[in-house]
Amino acid sequence: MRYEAPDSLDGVVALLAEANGDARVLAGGTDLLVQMRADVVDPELIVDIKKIAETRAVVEEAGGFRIGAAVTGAELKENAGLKGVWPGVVEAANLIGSTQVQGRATLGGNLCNGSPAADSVPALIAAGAVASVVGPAGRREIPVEDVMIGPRQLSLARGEIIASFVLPPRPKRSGDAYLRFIPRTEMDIAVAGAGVNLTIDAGGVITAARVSLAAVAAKVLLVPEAARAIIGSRLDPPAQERLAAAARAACRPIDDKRGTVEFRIEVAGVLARRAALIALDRARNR
Amino acid sequence: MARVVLIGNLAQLTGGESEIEVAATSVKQLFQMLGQRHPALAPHLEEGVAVAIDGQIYQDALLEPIGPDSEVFVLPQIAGG
Amino acid sequence: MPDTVSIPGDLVQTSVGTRTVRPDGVDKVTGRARFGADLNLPGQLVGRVLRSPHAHARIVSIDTSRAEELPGVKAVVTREDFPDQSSEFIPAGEMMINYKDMVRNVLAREKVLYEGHAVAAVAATSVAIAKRALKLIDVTYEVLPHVIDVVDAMRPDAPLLHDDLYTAGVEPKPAAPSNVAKRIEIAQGDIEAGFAKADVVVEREFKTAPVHQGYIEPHATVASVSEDGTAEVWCTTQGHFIVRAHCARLLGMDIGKVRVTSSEIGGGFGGKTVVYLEPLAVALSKKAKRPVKMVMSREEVFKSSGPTSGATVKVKMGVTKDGRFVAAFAELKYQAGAFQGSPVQPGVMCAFAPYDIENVKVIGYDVVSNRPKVAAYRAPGAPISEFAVESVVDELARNLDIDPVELRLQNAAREGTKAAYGPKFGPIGLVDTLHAVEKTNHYTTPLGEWQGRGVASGFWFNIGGETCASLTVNEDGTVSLMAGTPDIGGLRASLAMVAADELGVPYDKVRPIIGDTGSLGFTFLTGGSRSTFSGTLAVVDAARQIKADLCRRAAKLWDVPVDQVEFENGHVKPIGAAAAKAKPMTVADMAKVAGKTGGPIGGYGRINAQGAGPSFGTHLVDVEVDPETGRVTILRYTVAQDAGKAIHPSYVEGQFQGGAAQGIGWALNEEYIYGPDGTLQNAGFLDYRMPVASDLPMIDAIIVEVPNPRHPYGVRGIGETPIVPPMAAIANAIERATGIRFTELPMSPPRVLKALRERALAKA
Amino acid sequence: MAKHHITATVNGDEVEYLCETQDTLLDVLRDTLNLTGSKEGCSSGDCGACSITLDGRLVCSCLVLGCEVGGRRIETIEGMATGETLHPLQQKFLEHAALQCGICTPGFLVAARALLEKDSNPTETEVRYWLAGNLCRCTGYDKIIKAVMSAAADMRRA
Repeated sequence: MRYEAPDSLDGVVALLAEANGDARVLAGGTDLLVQMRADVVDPELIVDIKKIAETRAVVEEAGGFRIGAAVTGAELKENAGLKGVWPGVVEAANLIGSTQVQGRATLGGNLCNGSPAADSVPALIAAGAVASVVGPAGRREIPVEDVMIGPRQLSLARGEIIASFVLPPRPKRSGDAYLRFIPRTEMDIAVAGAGVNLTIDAGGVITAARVSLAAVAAKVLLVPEAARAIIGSRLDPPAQERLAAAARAACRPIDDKRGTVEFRIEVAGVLARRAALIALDRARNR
Repeated sequence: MARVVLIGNLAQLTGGESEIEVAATSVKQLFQMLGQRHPALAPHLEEGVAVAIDGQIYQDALLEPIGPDSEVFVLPQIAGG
Repeated sequence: MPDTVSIPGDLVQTSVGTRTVRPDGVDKVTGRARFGADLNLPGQLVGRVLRSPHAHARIVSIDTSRAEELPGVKAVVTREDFPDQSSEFIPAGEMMINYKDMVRNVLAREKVLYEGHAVAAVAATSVAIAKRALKLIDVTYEVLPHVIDVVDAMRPDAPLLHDDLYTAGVEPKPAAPSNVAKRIEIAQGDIEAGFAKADVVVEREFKTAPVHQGYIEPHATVASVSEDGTAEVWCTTQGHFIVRAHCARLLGMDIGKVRVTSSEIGGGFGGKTVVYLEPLAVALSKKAKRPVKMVMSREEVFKSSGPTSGATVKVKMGVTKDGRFVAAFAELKYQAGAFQGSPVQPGVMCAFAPYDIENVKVIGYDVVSNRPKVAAYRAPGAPISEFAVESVVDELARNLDIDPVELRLQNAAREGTKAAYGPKFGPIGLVDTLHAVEKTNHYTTPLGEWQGRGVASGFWFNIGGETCASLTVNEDGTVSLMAGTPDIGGLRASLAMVAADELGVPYDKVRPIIGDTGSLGFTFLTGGSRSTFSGTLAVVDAARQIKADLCRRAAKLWDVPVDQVEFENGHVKPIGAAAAKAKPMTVADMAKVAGKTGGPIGGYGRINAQGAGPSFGTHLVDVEVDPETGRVTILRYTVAQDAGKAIHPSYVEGQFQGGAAQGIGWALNEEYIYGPDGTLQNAGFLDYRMPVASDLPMIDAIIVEVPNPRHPYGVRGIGETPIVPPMAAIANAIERATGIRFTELPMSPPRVLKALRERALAKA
Repeated sequence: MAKHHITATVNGDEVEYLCETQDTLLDVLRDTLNLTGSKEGCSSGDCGACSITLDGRLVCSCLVLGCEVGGRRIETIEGMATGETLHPLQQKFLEHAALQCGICTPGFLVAARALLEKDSNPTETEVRYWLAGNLCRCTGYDKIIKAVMSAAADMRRA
């Protein structure tokens, strides 16, 4: 098993292109190392992307933020500027695993692990984040909701990696939030999750919104119907009920060791409503 | 004579007799007398049972004395985690 | 020697009852302490186990030749390397176990009986080679239908695990084999007449999930067998003498040729009372003539080491209008796992133990199914049956509109009460624990919406058993203490404190260690809440030998009759006519002249400890239920339990708190989840959800002390009882918060939310 | 492929070692450097018994490759005491009886130290959430949390 840690994206792309057997990109390693230990994967090549400037940086750019794919949750939390503007994204990244795991786990890894229950992904989707992808054919931008196709399946071509995520400029009076349900208070994988990002006008009416759901379908969902249910409202109780109903209607979950179909659908609606209320509160205070 | 009560499945091996008067002065004697009276019981007594003499539970205590008016219960062995 | 010596009048307990720093503490906070996986020997090989992917299959053939040919592979063992054992039951940990079953659990013979069942083991020069070798072992299986659930396993048409298993305890002997290994029954009074007297009868059926002990340290061992056939085994275990007995038996070795050393043990809770890896490591080392180290992965721990039973339990209790229990019936069906031996017997005996009830009948079934063989888990069997009973007691209190503590007080077992399992209780502390929780401000603090308060009591017998401990007074008067029971949670501190007080030396002058099997006589394992009770009895015995010896030596030194010498508070002291002839000497003084007075000074306690005192506890819990998600949050928790005498109060509190936390996990989230193919779906800490720090509040611990008259300090065992009440206390609290009685564990969010929604629908 | 030759700083000492790509930092610490104070409870980042700090950041050493840490600074439980003086957290764990079996103790101590270096005055809730990745099956966490809070109070006064 080979280990390489190039210091440029070109270097990564070249290594991945040349690889014969299974090649894996190593960011935080919190999924990859577990899979290696359990003999689920046995790669021929591991390419560590943590020595590359772009993957490790958080920069303000064009009124928004560019977040390196290998920036850890703990580092995001320490970035006061980012946390002030996108608290939902930062909180979501810090729901992944323990304090220890947050010291390693990254946004890029969380997305590329290809789990519908990834906590940072719905927050990024609600935020309207775009993945900046680099590969043999150069760089391209993909909305985060289009990166994952299904469990462990990505729309990335062979040899492509995510270098960074771009969070768009933020209008005034905007707020985001992500909530997930787990049986314990920490350490579990989401049984259901909901991300909400919204903007209100001076009168408190929601003018724009994005709603996403985790762990209720084969991939993390962007749910435009749920957003429409609250746009134009002040998130009064009927709007909250419409939001919950639209979120539930979008769910296509499975029964497994973590939850039942019935439970996931019900709770997804509850979480969407609760997350929207937090996002609204944040929008009012910004 | 000590009053001896067999608890649980042991009584099945005595043809339903669960209370017996026995003139035993020790656990060892008690087991011998019980085994003679009910041969089906004998292997179980050897295998390991506990006895409660006047409320106090003893395990593997063949030499423990039994008083003339003692109340003795023969119980399954007890251990724990 | 000082000129004057002052001797206090009475024996003063300067250590016992205080909160000393444990002797092994510094090693454990610096990383120096050596646990099971921390030992490496020169030339050591890596041992790995090949495990069954199937829940139930016949082994048609095992071909190890390709693995044996792989360079770096030094030994492979299969069923061929273990002689078959005759059917013989022996007491081990919780119930009788049978070597015929044990040899089959260590390595499968005719069939694999659960996913994770060991089939072969290899020893190789590296992990990578060992893993490759496992893949080269060709096992041909004939997959058989499997059965997981206990009720399914009892059906006449269920897949049969053992074709020679006939239900014991039924007359006449059944004509056909079945998965029901045993039926047991205890009864007293007239159950029918009892229920006829009842004004209120509640009958409920409960279901509990199997839960794992969840020790953080996986099973680990290093074995080294030399050319002359002597074996050294290092392992993490609750009882190294038991490991020695099992290894010697399974491999046909002399007990005296097997020396087992227990490492520091990273949790056991009953789960390390049996052997899994040790016989394999010995067998591999015997073949390879090199040390072999084996460590389980967490997945192997969950799939292949014992959880405790899941069960189905029916309870029916009758009470008079004025709150007197008049009849109680229970039927318990416990999963044993792949081999017989569930803890249903203690489950049967404990079910109604906290109460004074004239008419009782309890029936129990021990049922095998395609799961790992259960191992003891803290008060084995009792938490399951007492959960059901304490839930019904709460419902009776509800129906009668009596405070649940008052109803328990009205019916509580007291000194002289005839226990539901037969004998009369001596002095016991159930009533005291009930009064203790009643007096807390926890009991009277108002609750909010969706909040509820629950109470439940619990009982465990506690045991004694064979125990050795030695004390050696060193040349400088310091004391070396050796005990034979592994120290899981502060035992060395307790033993050293008792030794210090007995000999009248300072606590920090006593250095306790756990001796290996070559250093002491047979000592039963750490389990059954016995190690402090039995160990301190052995230490007292050893200390009293020393004191008598010191008096004899002093008498000779002083030229006085021995009856004119007394040991008091760390001194030998001339009394009566001798008082004027000599000055008292301390233990250290005597140590200085040991060589001149007959040689080294020591005592060796070798006892079969009798007189264990039962421990009762009562738990009080406040919960809050989220009506939209079904999440149950533990807001506040109080444990009151009778310790008899707390030698080290901090570690007694720690047992109460730890047991409560395990019970909270059992109540809310922990369970074994099987797929339709009979494979375990959640074999890891991620999805086997044990409580984490943020799940719990502080757990208030109230130590009640009703001394055990059969122990010189009044000690009772305390380790097991704390896991008995939590499940019912929480179920009772949830009922008070929601009005819904939950009868199935775990009371996980999907289950709670479903019940809340069904009720809402029913109302609408 | 040849083994990786790594130089790193462990508890203040420069160490050199050889490792395979798949060897975790925990494997290296325990098996190569004989620092067995970090424990392996799960190998999946779910128990925290292998907690260490990497350039001051709290991580599970089972989720780091040994070949990744060249030139980096690693602190383990073995480096926590200074000479004969225990760290205040170690002292408080002893005084509060915050350990029973002790297998989780090194991980808790390393994790708690990382917290107190970041925040000298955490609330009980903050301590509980910070330590949620450290499993303890013996204590119910009560005395561990009390020991950490008490150490924090002492360290603030010092």
